[in-house]
Amino acid sequence: MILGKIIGNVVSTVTEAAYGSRKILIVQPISPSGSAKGQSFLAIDTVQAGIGDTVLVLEEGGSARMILGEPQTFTIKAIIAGIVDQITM
Amino acid sequence: MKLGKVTGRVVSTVKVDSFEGIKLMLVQPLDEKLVPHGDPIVAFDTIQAGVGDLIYYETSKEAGRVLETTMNPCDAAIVGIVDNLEVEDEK
Amino acid sequence: MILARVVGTVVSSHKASKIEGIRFLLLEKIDPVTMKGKNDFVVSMDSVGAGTGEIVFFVSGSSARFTDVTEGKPTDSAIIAIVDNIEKDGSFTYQKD
Amino acid sequence: MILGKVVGTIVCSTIKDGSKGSRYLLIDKTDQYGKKKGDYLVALDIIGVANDELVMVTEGSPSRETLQTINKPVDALIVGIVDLIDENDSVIYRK
Repeated sequence: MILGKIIGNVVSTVTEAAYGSRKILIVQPISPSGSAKGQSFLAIDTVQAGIGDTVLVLEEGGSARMILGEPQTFTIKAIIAGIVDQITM
Repeated sequence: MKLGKVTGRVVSTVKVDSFEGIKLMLVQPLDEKLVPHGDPIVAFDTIQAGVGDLIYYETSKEAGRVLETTMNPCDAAIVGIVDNLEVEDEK
Repeated sequence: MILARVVGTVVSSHKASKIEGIRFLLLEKIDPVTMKGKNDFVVSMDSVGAGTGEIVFFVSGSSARFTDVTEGKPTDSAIIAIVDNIEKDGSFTYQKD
Repeated sequence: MILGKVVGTIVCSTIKDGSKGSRYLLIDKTDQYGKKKGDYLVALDIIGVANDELVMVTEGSPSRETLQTINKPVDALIVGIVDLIDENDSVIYRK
């Protein structure tokens, strides 16, 4: 899993059938100190995260499908699995 | 998933069997500010995206799952068309 | 798959038990036209018995686990072939002695 | 899939890919106009591609998702020969 910050959201009506009304957010990967690193990507939200939140993102299709309770045929790789309250180092 | 823009179509007659009948689109990857990022890629389209559409696509093995056939060497597929995009302002 | 030259061996006495007994080689990626090194290195599991100086190509990612030697092993890079010659646009850029 | 041009072949006598007679080609990555970038990779050919053709290459684990490559150590596979690319309604590449 990686740490990321929500920097935006995406509204989409025409999607893969199974996506339905799921919320899609733009995630910027960050370092534990909060600085941006690497390219932003999109992920499906499962925890009601909002813009500005620091989140835990799971980037593995099998696990993502497990969390969403979707069958093997569901096209997904990244989901937001938790909102981070605090990071101590 | 990543953001991209459909910039064109790709036509191929000689291809692996599992690609038969699939629409292939040329997609320019974009970052969240819609600035082009890297070279265009070829992606599957099963949702009837058109040239000029802002879309998001899935990469790697998960992309092949847009088709019902399980064996499918596809590493990029368009999964949705973006209607509206909201990005946090730079602080 | 990416072309590379074997530039050395990596020896590790303290490693995960699952990868004991496997030979690790240090590879430098090359430009197949000039055959010069790109100063970009990778450590790869050897499944073909490659020696220093030889040109090989390696597989990255989960596909690296699909050789006899690396099956079931935690690896993300495996050498699968020793190159005899590279032909580009009708002429050889590399021929093994 | 990325675009690339076939520029050569790789011949190997010592190979451990679990199959016989595989054909490995040298691919130079290109942009959408077919302009070569000088960035090379080796890809497996299962469809029969000729020199200088513009092809699509699948990278990573999806390369194993064909009957010929299942459970084989392959991370780059040529999946199609490009006949035509049009961008913003004008043809930018034709075989």
